[in-house]
Amino acid sequence: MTTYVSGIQIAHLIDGQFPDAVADAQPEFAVVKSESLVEVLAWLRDDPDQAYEFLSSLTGVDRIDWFEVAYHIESFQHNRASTIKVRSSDRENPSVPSAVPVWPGAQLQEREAYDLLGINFEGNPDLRRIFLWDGFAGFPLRKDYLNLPGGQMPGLERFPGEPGVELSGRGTE
Amino acid sequence: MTIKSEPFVVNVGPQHPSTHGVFRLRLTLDGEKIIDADMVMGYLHRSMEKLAEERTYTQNIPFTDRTDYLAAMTGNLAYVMAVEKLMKIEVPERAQFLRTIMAELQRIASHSMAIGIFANDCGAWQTPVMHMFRDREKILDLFEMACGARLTLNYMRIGGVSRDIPDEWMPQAYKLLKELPKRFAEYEDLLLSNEIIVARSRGVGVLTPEQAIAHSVSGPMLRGSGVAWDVRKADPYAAYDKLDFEIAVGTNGDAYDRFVIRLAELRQSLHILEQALDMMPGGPVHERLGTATVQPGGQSIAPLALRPPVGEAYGRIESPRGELGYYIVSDGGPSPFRFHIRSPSFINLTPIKQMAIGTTVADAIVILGSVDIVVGEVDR
Amino acid sequence: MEDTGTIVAFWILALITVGAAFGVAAVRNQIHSVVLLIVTFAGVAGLYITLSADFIAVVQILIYIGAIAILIIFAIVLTPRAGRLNQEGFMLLPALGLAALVAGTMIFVAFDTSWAISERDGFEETATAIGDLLLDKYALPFEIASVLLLSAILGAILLVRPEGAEEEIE
Amino acid sequence: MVILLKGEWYDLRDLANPVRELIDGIGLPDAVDYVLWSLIASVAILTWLVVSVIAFIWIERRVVALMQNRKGPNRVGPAGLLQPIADAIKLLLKEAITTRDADRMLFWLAPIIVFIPTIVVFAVVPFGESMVLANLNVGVLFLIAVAGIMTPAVFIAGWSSNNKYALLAAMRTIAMLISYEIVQVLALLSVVIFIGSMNLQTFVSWQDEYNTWLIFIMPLPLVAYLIAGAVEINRSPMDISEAESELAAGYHTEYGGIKFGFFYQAEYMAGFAIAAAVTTLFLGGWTLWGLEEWIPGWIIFLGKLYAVFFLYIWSRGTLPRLRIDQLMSFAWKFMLPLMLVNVLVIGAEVFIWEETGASRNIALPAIGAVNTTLAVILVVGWGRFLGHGSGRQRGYRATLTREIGKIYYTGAEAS
Repeated sequence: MTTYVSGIQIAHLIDGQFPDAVADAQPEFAVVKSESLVEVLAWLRDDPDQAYEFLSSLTGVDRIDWFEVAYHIESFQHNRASTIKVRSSDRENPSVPSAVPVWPGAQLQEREAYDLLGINFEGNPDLRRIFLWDGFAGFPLRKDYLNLPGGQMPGLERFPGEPGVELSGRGTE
Repeated sequence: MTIKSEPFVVNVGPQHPSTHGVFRLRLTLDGEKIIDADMVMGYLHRSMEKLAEERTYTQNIPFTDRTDYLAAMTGNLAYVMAVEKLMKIEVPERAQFLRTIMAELQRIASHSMAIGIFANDCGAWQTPVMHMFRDREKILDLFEMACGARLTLNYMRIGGVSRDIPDEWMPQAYKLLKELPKRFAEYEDLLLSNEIIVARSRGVGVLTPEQAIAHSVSGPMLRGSGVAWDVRKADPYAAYDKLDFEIAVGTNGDAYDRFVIRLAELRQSLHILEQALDMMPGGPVHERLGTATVQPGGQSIAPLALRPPVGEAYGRIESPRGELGYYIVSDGGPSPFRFHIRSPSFINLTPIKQMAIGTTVADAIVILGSVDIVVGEVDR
Repeated sequence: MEDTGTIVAFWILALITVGAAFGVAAVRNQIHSVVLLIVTFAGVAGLYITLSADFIAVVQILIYIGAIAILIIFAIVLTPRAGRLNQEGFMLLPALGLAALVAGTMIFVAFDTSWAISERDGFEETATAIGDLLLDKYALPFEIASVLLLSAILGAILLVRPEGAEEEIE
Repeated sequence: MVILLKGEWYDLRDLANPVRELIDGIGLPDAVDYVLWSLIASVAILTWLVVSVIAFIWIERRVVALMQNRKGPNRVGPAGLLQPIADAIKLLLKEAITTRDADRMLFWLAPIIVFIPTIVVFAVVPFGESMVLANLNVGVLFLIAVAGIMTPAVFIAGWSSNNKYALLAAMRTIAMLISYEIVQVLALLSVVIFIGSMNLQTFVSWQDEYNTWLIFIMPLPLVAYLIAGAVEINRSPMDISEAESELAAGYHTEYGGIKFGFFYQAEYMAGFAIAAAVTTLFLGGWTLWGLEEWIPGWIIFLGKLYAVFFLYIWSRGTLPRLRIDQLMSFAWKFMLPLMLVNVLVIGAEVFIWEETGASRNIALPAIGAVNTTLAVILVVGWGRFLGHGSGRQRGYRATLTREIGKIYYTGAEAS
């Protein structure tokens, strides 16, 4: 069974090695400051006690107030998995360091996050759009990509016809 | 004095018999030798991740069929597992076994295709593919009996599966299990030691384990490089912890290793299926969820609007192509706040450039065939 | 050459050959030139047939169309950045003058020479006769030609070998 | 009965006889007679070719379908028999598209040039005792020479399309055809040395007279010729010039409609030409150990021809494709030395036979045995010498394990 190392645990471990690097810790993930991200990831990969050598998934999330990039990392030796995050609060031009120097496997996934969310990965050698064409306007996975009439944000706030909640958003009568 | 020919750019795809869909490989050639390779994708991009943010958790299940359309069951499974992890739902045991059985049947179907198409990429004129289709058809028949669909199955539900299998299903499945070993022996005879396939794929597209891990590849590609890693074994989900099976690994990390691993996994899947069918418990196949309402006239008992608690979950399983992960962020609403698919086909393409440079066009096709991509899953 | 059929065939073939040969020089597109060259070779093969030299005719097709023309095609296609069209060169006028001179000389020689016509009939099996001559009377030139070709092959291999290949061999 | 039939107009054992009777009966001047005779023969050969191609398109599709567990064409006409005709009509009616950047003249010329050699070859093929259009003294050489015209034609097709796949395929084809042409020439050279003639009828009568087929005396040149033939007609495992999975449709990627039909037909006709050559040179042509007295020779000939052609269909349904460098090294490193040795051996055998003057009953079996043994020794030995049998050609199974996270990579056999 894979041991899922909680964010608080891993935050403590990182804190021991890099004081001042952890920004936040939740049960599900630990948030690392973007300036120390690369060295934290490299340490997590190289340290024999951690040995998170496999980057399972890299993806961005638009949290409206900030952008975050989640790194789901795994260790084959210890059969562990954990989640590291990094945040960027710049709404217009979010930017985080690239993980490609640590894991070349992040290359395509960072391109995807850049393409769909507009997160700029500093240090990525080949940051281009991947699914959409060059010159595509905007970044579609951002929550403000479609500004609907009446100031409504896209997305279901509620399911139409679900009892107990008043109709709002895009639900129809 | 040396004589060099002009660099020559060839687009393999997007309309090409060997890109398995609308995928484009831009090769820069010096004669027949590849000096640069670039991937162009997105021709099948259907913005599933965005669409899913506007649909309920249950409504998103059909999307998971349409990512990896050759292995819809595993797509379903990975997604419902991520949501169950988020909502902390316990799934009834019979449903767990049904999921395992369906996932393994799907693995056989998908690997059959992968092996056949790989032989096609090595230049066989459709014969292996057609033979493999025979088995796949029978598995699809089983799927049809279980859920009424053959390709986009939409069988799994959050909390279980959509419906129990009919009574005739088990005898039919046992019959298939009796047939398959003979077929697999036939394929091994035909393909395993086929000298041309060996000559074409051995030593082609070599990926050392260090490179493989660094490039985040997974599934048969990772195991082909000799890394014994299988999510079914490492992090058993569904009923895999009760079943006995082995992981197939390669020793050379080349295209041939990926191919023999798929062949070996056919037999392992069969072994799992035999045990799972024998051990299948009775009972319900679906957990009744809190807000569940029975749909008028519909068979499904899955609730239409689930509201998982605020949080996030990353569910991963071993799909036929590798580690298939669904990352779901919930804000407490009826639809996911963020819905991300960690698709193995997409990430397995990362080292293509590295593998292709220095080889020939024919090798590049073999390498691409050994990666076994499904463009629906690459572009999503 | 008394046979009307042979005479008609000769003139048709001669026209095709000379016309195509003129085309080779006149046409701008290099690949078109090669195609016309192939036509010339075929015409020459036809002329050999009118002389009942069937072996030579077939060999002409085999060697010239099947091999020489292909070599020229290879040379054109594999030349880096060579324009596919022939360029207008400053040598046009001198070349024309030289060509006219050569043609004039040849026409003069052709008309001036009193051609000896053999009374003997053609060989039934030319291949045997040629084989006997090549391996008997003309054995030395034949061997010298082989050595020349061998050295040409070796030279070609040496030319196209990439620079780093020397270490690999040693 | 044999005497009864001999040379009568209803003697179908040799279709040339009734035609000759007919023309002689009219009593025309020599020149007209000659032209008429050639015309009838050409039309007959063309008709046979077209009918055979149409039949074999159906047969190939059905047979390969059987090999592949499917039904094949079975809708148009009884058992799908009319499918090739329907296809032909479709190809004829399709718009003849010329791509914008194509070299228009050459683009149209290529399918025509490709068609010529495949038909002309049949001029020298003896279908029966006197059923040969042109009984050339240099028939064997003619077979090779005319097939050589295919090479520039294929190049013209690939180049004029202005398509990168087509150009790449054309270059591959040329390199391949030239390499295997040498093998082909050497294979036929050894046969010619042995028989002492290049006339195809002489081959048939020699094999008839000595009551043996050359396949039993020289198996190695036959195999070499078959392989080189597969290259010439783009059959797997040598179909790299079409290489469906790599280069779409190879040199005729841009061709559609009847122009594609020309290539398609030419491929079959070239296949028949190879099969006809094999039949005549190695399988006794229209003779069948005396049975040709009873069965028409042309039926025997066609039966053998179709059987040889079936080999190519079979290989297409069975074998994957080799890579171009593997095929080239196979030609230059494996086949060429073997063929050179073979020519030497055959020459020595002919010389010894002439010197000793041994009777044919001793000489032929002896030569056959020596050649067969030598063929086996050469193929196996030379293969070993080139590194075959080192185990790299053999497949292996995946390693099975239950341990997680261990690395089994050795990398020993990669590189």
